[in-house]
Amino acid sequence: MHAFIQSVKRQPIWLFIIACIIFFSFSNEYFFAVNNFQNILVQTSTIGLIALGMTFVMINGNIDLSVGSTVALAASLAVGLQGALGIPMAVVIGLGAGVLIGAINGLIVWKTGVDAFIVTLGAMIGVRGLVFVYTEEQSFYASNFAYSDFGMSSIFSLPVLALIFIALTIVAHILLKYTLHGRNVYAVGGNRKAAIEAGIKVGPHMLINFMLIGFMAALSGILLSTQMGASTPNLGRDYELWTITAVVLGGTRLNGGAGTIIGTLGGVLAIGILRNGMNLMQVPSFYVLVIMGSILITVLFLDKRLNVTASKGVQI
Amino acid sequence: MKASLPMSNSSTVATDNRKRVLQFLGKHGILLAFLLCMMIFSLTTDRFLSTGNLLTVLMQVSILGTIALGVTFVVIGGNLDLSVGSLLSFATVLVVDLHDKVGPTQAIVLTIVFTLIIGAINGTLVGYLKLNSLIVTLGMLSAIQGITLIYTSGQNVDIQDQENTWFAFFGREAIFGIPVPAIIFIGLAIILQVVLLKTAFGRKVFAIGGNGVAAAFSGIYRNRMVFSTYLLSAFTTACAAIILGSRVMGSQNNVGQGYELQVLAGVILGGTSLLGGSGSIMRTVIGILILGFIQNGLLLLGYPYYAQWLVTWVVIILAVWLDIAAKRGRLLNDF
Amino acid sequence: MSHNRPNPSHKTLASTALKSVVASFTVAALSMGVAQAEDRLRIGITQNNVGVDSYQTTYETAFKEAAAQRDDVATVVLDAGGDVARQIAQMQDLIQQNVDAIIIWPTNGQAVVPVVRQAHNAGIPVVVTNSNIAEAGQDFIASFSGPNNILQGQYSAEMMCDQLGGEGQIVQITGQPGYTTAIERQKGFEDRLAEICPDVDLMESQPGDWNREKAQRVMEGFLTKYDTIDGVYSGDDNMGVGALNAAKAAGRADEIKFFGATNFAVGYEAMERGEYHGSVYQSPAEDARNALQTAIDVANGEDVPKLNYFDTPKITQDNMSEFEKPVF
Amino acid sequence: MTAQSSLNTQTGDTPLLQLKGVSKSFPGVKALDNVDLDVNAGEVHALLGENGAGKSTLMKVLAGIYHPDEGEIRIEGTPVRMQKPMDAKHMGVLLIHQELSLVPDLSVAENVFLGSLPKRSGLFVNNRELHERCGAILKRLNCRFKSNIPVKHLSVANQQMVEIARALVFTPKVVIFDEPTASLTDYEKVVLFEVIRELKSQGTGIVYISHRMDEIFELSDRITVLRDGQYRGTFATRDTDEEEVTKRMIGRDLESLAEVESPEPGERIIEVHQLGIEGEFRDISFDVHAGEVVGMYGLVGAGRTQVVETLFGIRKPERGTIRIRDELVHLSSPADAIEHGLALVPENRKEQGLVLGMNCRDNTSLPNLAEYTRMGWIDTAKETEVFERYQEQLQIKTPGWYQATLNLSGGNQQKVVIGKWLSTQPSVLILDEPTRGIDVGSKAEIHQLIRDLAKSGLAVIVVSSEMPEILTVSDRILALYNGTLTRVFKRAEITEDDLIRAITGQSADAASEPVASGA
Repeated sequence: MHAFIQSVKRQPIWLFIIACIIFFSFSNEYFFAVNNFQNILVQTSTIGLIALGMTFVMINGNIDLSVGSTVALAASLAVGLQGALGIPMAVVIGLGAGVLIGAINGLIVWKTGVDAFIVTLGAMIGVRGLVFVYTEEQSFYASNFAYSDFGMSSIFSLPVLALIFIALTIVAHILLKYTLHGRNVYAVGGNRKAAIEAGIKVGPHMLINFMLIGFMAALSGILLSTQMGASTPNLGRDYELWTITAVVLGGTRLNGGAGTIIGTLGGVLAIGILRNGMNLMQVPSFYVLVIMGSILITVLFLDKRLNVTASKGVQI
Repeated sequence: MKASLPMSNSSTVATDNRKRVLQFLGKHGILLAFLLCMMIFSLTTDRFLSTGNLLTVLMQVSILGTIALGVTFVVIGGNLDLSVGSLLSFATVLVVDLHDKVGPTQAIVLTIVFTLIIGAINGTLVGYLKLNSLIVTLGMLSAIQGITLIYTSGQNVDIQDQENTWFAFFGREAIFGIPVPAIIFIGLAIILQVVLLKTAFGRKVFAIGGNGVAAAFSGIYRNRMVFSTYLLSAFTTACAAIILGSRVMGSQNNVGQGYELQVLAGVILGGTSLLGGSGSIMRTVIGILILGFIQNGLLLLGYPYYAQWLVTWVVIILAVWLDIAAKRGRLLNDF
Repeated sequence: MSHNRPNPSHKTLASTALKSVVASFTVAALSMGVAQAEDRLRIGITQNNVGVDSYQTTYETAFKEAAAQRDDVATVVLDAGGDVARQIAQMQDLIQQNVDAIIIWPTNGQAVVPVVRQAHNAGIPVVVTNSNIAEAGQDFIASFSGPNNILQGQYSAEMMCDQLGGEGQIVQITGQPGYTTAIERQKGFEDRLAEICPDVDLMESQPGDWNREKAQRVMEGFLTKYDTIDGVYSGDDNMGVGALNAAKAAGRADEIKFFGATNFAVGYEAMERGEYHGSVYQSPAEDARNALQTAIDVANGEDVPKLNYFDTPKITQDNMSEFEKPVF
Repeated sequence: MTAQSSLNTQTGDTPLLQLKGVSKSFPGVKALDNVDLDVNAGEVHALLGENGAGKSTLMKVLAGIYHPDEGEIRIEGTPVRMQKPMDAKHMGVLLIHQELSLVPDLSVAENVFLGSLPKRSGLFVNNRELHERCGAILKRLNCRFKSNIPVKHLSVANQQMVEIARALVFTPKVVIFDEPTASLTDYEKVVLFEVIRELKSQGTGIVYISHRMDEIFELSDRITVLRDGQYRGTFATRDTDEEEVTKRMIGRDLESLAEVESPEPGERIIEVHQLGIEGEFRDISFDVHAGEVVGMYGLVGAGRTQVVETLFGIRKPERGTIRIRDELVHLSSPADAIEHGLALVPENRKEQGLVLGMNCRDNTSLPNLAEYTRMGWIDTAKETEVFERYQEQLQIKTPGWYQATLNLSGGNQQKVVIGKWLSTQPSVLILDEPTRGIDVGSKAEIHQLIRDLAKSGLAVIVVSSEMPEILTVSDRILALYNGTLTRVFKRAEITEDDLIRAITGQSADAASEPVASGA
């Protein structure tokens, strides 16, 4: 129990979640219900899966803006090809496309030294073009209902998508905390010079991280398309902005070195709960935008006040 | 040429030449890319090089370009501004809505004032409170979009009798055949280039972007400077909104959607470094023109509008890679 | 030598600050008095993208007014903001609240079929409004209430055909790709045009995404590319006026005939000035009232026609005096 | 080259590590000139020399960071070629930097085994083995902190222990310590010496680099002295004393300094009274007259930089007052200080002194841009003329004003910074470590420049940790220890050991109260 208190103290976002749950439970009778929580888990799984990959990339000191387009590409491939190649094969190709986009981003960042923000900004624009080229601006639609049934199905009364999200969160946590690659992600992000001097190969680790987030974005896109039983060319717009928001809310620093999967999960759930709660309370969508923006800035301000101890008396 | 370093062991002539070629490309690469792109399109489509088409493209990019001028100052100062997208929607909606309520002159003045107030909020959060500019302006992007929707409660706004209002001047008229939006864009670019290179303000923006600590140690008020770059970015967005409002004589709430990343693409393409401290207004103008001409050229060639996105992807990465390779003297990293 | 160890008091500062934020929330919510009496019919609606244009906003206000007048109906009004995933989440929330009927203005005709099916399986009748969903979803919905978009496309084709005298070169600016209304109007227009006016040549079509400024840019591209353009068909008047602006700036407006659909106020005025030549009159208020009425009937178990179109007549410069100016 | 071979191989067996005739030069300076050095097993070999004598260059050659231009490195007799630092580590030569290179958010154990974490089934880190092995090393260094806490929560001293632990992972033959005691308290110094003696007893060769005489005599078996990059002899610690070694190190006897007469001090420009910031420094009082150079001397962490930053408006003083020409001033910002005629050549020229991307002229005119601007418009001609005047006066070697300061040598960069601050016509010029990391040639020029500036009527404050520099430039010296002013010396009454005692807190005369060693 003590460990739980300890981790919550270190990540105020979980405090915020508990406060939100209490608040929404009182103000709306439908909020505090098992299947509403299931709904929240399913709804947040889309951004959540990408956020797991984004945590690795950001701790490593990089960023990835192309996830939104990768979501659309993977979804379009998975739905578009399943008629001809069958669902399993189409899904594999969709995931492969995501990993390939990640590999391209990773290689360019590694070998050319161009900043990840610029490389993935270019990829965001370019991959969206690929999606429109492949789909010729049309939405694709899964004729075989088994595909969309999967999205809506549940196993021992838990929605499949929620299960996948929880499972991958655990895997990501283990990958980051207990594997060699995970610890080196911190090393490269925390002190790149020390990492290089210690013989850690910075390039390959970056490449792995970008392929990982490419895979997660593709998986997120495909799972979203199973919910919809279709894919649209404009799928995933602004997902990169919401993913970065969730990871930053979870305590990951932008210039790398710090952050945890638990924190990111907190950030993702915080956004999910806020949206769901405000939906149930019928807060008009205009105000939701303002509330989300100001909460992000408030958390940023609180985080700076608590963690950064400026050296004494400096006033410049 | 910098003081010649005694090259270590392999000082073959080849590495020197390669370094010099890279340096040349780094400096003038962007101009070459622009000319190359113009040449390709003018050869492949006969309509491309007509003055009519060139002026149309210049007019079409003038809105994106005007915003990019202010954002260039923010980036040279070492920060980012993602809020310009919804700020454009806000300002356009405001100027159009107020036009019929209080008349064009007051509408323009009030719009500039309110846009500057939002720019001041950005400037305070990033400049004085020293919060991370990417996340702050990301939050403001969402908040401003919300404010715009609340202001219009979701409605479109239109100017009733569009014919006899001098407000049409900004977006629709032309002087000596050159569309007014293009004149505003290029005029503002020239003024801001001079401000950047020739005035104390510009020199200080380079200083806080290049090395904020050294600038502060040299007596520059760093917070105030960062604050003013966000005011400038808000001002140029307001100007762009006036052009857009006048051109369309109406506005939807999400008219500025997606502009923020396109503006950044133009600034980066021009060679302004995201780390701050280097860049110029003219290079941004060229970056924006390249984006505009790629779009126009491909459309004239009959390619669908999304084909330009693929070309933009390749062009952005090539341009920045070239710039970094020139500085590093080597094409690829070795770690 | 001072060592600055992490100061324990900081952490308590965090929790107090966050608690105050939450406290202010609670006060705001209670004042809005959300809980409602239970005997009334509860109808949920998830709209497409209220902010994007006036038609949808006017629809929402009309819907709320219509519901307010009836004391036997309570509504849950949601807006998907154009995001398919959010609309699915909203549908799931409405199912979770077990409302008596759901009205959906689909953000995408195909993508909402599975979640509509989910509502159907949960025993909640679903009424589609304004823009129908794909074929496969038809047997999961109680009814579609809204304009007949294919018919609208045909009307525009007929108007274009006779005002051009049966021949000429035209261009088309379509709505948002993948959006049913855009697809149906384009299909209705192109099929009917080929049928009644084979000599009219549709040179090129590009999307305007229901956005006037984008439509203006697309039209400028057409004007540069084609020396003679006799007619322009736009998915709605908002984009139609954008195309008109571009033509006027290029000084070629008078040689081109402009047609659209969903007559907006700006379209109506342009017609008064003689610059705009035809559109289709469609009232968002009527659209909203129809949808609400259909949902109430369905919730009470009455059977309603599967396709419940309301009339959307042609409007041209000659007969425009019979219609009052649209309010959006 | 004195006959140094006889002293080296007194133990007969081949040395663990040997450098023969090593030279290394950088643009404009020959950092190492034909240096020999050898380290035997189970020996602490001290490497002594002033700042800039080539100690750090030699250390980096040993650790495989730099490649020698000439000469050869032998390990246990066989010549070796080190491509990169990892090669040196695998050959058993471990370097412990002065600035620690740790990953703050990783645990102690993960930092100790950085890059070579023990594996389990290929993919996973074997945490059990990791913490076991790390625990053993920590016990050996008798550190009391646990191996799973993140490194950022440790004190500087403990972080240094982690660096040492990291070296021991490679079972080193030779360990090089670079100024390890810079920021340690006396108690922590004792623990460190224990560890070094323990390594020595296990047969490891230790190279101990420092310019602190007392530590060297307490710890080392042999001492090698370097000056201006040249080998100046090796002594067995037993049969030499501080006097002989210092003379060999400084190369000019102290007395010659005394008769440089101090000029008659002019008007009092700046007076500081009981200045203090909690936790940094307290009740600092002194004054500086026109035409006078006041030296501030003390070890790292004595608070000197914090004091001058307060004088320049970078920090807000909590207590005490600053008077300029007897008029009370409150400096709210560097700009405010500049207006009051103050100027600060900062300690770190790359991070605080210059905007490296900008050219020389633009850097020079930055502090008082208003001087060159009318109605916001910069008069570049006047700017260029001012820069070229200082380029001439300070002998700045650069192709022209357009040259980016990035491409200049350390000495020329520092001259640009000095020129920059002279261009503001200050009445008080503060220089913080003016010649750190600068070639010996430019160092002498800068010292001469400081003397001339004082003569021309400027009040000058020089902060330095190099005793020879302080002694050559200062008319009066303020000795600082642990944030307090322990003694003020006039030029005539300066003796070296009083100075050293004053900056190490054991002041001899009763006047200054015993200072409790800071926690």
